[in-house]
Amino acid sequence: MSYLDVAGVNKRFGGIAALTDCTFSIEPNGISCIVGPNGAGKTSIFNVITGFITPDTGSVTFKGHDLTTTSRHHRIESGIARTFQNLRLFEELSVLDNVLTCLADEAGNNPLTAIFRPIHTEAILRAKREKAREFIEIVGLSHKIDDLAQNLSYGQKKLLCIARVLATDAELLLLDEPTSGLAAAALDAMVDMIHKLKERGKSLLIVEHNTQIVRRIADEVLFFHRGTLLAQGKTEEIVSDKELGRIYFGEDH
Amino acid sequence: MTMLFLHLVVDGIVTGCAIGLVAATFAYFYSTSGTFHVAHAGVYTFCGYVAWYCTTWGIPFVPSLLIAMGVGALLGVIIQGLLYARLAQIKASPLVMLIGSIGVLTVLQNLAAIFFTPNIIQFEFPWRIANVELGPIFLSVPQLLILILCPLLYVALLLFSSYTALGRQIRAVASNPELAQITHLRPRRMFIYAIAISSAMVAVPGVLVGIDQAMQPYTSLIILLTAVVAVIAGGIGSLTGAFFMSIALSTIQSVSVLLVSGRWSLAVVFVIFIVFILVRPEGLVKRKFSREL
Amino acid sequence: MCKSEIKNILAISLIGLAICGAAHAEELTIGALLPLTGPAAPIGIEQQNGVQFAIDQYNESGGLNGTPVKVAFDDSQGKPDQGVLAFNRMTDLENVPAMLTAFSSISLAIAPLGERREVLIINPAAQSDSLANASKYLINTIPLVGDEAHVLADYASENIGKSAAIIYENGSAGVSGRDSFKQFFEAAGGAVIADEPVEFGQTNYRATLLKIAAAKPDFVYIAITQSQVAMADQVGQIPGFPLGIGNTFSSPFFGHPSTEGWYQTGIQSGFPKDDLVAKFNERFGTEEMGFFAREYYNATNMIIRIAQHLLDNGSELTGKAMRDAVFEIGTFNSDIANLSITTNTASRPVEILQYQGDERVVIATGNVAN
Amino acid sequence: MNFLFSFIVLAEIFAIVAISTNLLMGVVGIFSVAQAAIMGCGAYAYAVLAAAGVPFVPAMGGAMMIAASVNMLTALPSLRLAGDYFVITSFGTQLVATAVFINWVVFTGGAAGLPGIPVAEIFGISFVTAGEFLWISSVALGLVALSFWSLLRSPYGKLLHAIRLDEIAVAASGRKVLRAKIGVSLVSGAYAGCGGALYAAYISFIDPVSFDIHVSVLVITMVVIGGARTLAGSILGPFLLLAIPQVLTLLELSSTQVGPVRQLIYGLILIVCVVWRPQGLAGRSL
Repeated sequence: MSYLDVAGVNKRFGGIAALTDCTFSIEPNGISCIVGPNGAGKTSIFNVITGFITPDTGSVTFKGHDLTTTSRHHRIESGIARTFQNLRLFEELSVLDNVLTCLADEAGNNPLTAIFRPIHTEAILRAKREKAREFIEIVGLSHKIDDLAQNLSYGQKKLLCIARVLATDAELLLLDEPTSGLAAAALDAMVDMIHKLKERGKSLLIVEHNTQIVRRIADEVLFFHRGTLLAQGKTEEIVSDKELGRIYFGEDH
Repeated sequence: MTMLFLHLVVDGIVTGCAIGLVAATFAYFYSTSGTFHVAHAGVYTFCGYVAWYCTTWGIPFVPSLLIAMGVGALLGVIIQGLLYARLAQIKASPLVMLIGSIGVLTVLQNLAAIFFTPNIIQFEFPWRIANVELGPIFLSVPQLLILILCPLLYVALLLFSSYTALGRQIRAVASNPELAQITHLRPRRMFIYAIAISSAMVAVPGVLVGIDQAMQPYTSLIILLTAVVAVIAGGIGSLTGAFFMSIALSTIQSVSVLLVSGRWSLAVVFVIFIVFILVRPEGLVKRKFSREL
Repeated sequence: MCKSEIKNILAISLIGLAICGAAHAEELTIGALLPLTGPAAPIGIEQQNGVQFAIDQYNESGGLNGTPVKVAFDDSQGKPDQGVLAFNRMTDLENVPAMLTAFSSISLAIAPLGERREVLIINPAAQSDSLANASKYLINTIPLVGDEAHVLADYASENIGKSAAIIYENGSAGVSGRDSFKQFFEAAGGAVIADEPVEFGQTNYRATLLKIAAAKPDFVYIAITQSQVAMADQVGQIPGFPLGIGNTFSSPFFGHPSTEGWYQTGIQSGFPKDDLVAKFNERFGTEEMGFFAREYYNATNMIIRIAQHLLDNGSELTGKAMRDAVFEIGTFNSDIANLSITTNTASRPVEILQYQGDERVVIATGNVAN
Repeated sequence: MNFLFSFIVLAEIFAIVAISTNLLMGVVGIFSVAQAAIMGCGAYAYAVLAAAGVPFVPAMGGAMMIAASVNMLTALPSLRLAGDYFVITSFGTQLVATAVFINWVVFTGGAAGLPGIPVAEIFGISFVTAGEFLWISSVALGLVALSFWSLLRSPYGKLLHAIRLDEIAVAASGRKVLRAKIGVSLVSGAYAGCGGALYAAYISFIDPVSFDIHVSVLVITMVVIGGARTLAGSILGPFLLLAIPQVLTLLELSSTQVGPVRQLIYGLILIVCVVWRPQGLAGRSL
């Protein structure tokens, strides 16, 4: 039994198969990158792991617990959290509030407490702000803490996504294309950040397009094609495999 | 008893044909532009009053109906051009669009009340209460007109949408606005065509129901509500679903007086709606897959 | 202890205020709280004309001991909360001791206020049965729905038939009518074999009419307040639809081929002298002095008469004194109606009319014993 | 003075209902055209309790609880449904509620309404006139406003904002969206119930027309013109819209037209607000 097990997952939308008998597992405290041509089912497998779609068959097991039919928030409590390709920030909220809303702590998230125990609520709010500040510091956005999310640069927004996913306290982080669309400087910052996350003891599963980046960050690579796992192995083996390269570039371009 | 049943079914089908055209035209514009056009009910009412006003000047029925349709199309174009297009430009949320539409509905209803009259009115056609006997069934002439014209217009809308160049262009915009933009189809112009067509068509049941029964400024919302329930239950984006579901709902509502007191007949419609939501929530909610004609 | 003392002081000072307010009480301002806007506005305006006409006539003839009587109109929009707002506006700003009202819901909403603020409220139009005991200060000069239904039920059970169906509007007046008619008709030995509601604003009655016709009653009691013409048209479509009977609201049923021979009750309401009617029509550009105009004209005269009575006896024109004077005087006779008031609702004759060709013929007159 | 007071009392009552709508529509983004129906539930519950001899404060509490539960129950399907569909459900809720007010005669008095609702009395002091009732309505509005403010300031309030902006992102962060929505529909229902109870106690007469769909649309107009998500907006809106009829009496209009003109102005205000001033007078855009 390993850390995260995905076994025999099938998912069809209408007539189209998004995932076909998808099986793999990953180990803790590593950086695993999912690569593959468009439509290979990369984001679908994220959705299955985090409960955004329910597979037709198959199971998802995390640290020995079967999560296949559990709710989304239960999966996060168990320790799996994700980011989105299209970020999904709360654009009209400040950086601080973006992180604060995602804190794992449910305290204060109760209307009756908020109304009838204002002093207590104020104390919770202060404590939560403190905690959120720490996460914002980790991603290096302390100087932007009171800015609205919509006023950040794209790179900063992506870092804010990392702060949010950290705030959930999960140990396995699923990052959906964290480096796409970034300019060189921001890209380096993101790569550093990913290494930093690993140092903090997180395990990472990352969808990544750019093979250069994959080389820089990945401990292992999972190659997806047509909704199923084609190959899994050490970064160099997979990236330099000519057959896989042909599939990847042949169908991607 | 069977006679009563038959009469109730016929009454339901006639009402359903009128509501069906409201539903089909609502669905047509909704699936084209994605706007929840509540003000459609306002156009329905206003056109009825326009036709009535024409007849008070001695204009005969057919030209009055055509004038009402023209005014309907014009109203639609104004609403799309001055409000919806502007709101789309400032990227207003669907909620804001809806509030704007409610505003237009309120304005149209009350303009009808101010320009014409807030009272219940009746057309002065002598043939209005003439009866036609079809075997055991009695229909008034306006009812017969509803029974013929509304399904005809519905079929015309279907044919237009599938077999004419303009109809196909509108459908292309509906299924993928971004792509259509790239291919120079100009979605905003297509939206204007779509709203003009549906507004002109909705004038027909507006006028005919007004002739058959009576008109007042504030009751069209109930008709739209039944129509929208039919649109949702019939499957968003399907004109056929909207039209026939309207007939089914009206017939059920009409026949329901045999079993329950008439005061719950509106509730019957909503129970059906809730059942549909519970039984087929995915099919109803995931608009992305069904927002096409 | 302390609290009750404060209350007493407050009460005394309030009475003081009231006396101050009534100090130059020979001047009379009558309030009229009418639905001047909204769906009921056409009726409200007819009522307004009646009130205005009565005031003008009276002031032309010299006014109240030489002082012209004034009137304050206010708009209830046909809504209870706006009615309360308007009530306060009138009692505060105009200090009216007596007020005319219209519409059941508004009259019911202001009835308790009349008692609290000691303002006499005269209702010449609203007919909901709950108005009978709504307030000590509310006097109805028109028979209530139940009173009319009583006369009609007695007549119908003797002369038309023993089995009835009811079509009623699912609103205040319709439901009151259904309940009262059923009660009195069954008491008179008849049976109600079906009843069906229609909604306010509905215009397609076919399903309801078909269902009622299929029940084959001797006649149908219809209590709707609008869209009667649409119903009459649709009745014409159903062969063998039973005879219809109705109350005051049924007047628009008259004059259609499908309603020949139908009955309705009418409240006996006469006309003022011909020259006055002509003057009224000239003043307001109307063709006829309508029912509501006559009733409000009459009710306004009634208030003036009460005021005259009080001044003759050297009393102040307070709401309380006026209310007591209503029962002291007891009978108010005029060309329009002979009212005798022993309870909060005046007792007056109700006519039964039948539609015969282009005429409505009075075929019986009943009286409501309160 | 009584007139001015009675105007303020009514405006304050509607401000409470507007805050309730603002919480649902402005903050969480749940659009409902059934707030008048919920207010009606509170009003009828208060009337029935008060007529049974329950004192003012407990009757008010009961009304708030009943309105809160009804709001929660009718909102439940919406918690699964996306925007437009919920609007239709809430239209349905409003119509069904009106049908129940009319047809459940034992409790509601039917279409004829419930007259003679007892006068509000706290610790032996009766609040009869508008001037006296102003105390109650002001205190109630103050409490509702204070709780609304502290709610929005709390972590829970931030969560509600986040749900409006992106429900899926909130769910992906492990927050319980459904629970938050149920919580907020309870609070919003309680506010509306409070407004309804005050209305019943003050007017002393209620009928189904007092809580029909036009009232719901009026309340939405109040929130839109005042502006979403701020207290000032929800209080300004009702005062302004209730003042419009008073201003219209100054215009030279024939009496049959004043009603439609007033409605027309409401409609135009809605359109003008969404196009040129989506943030209303003192709020933020929806």
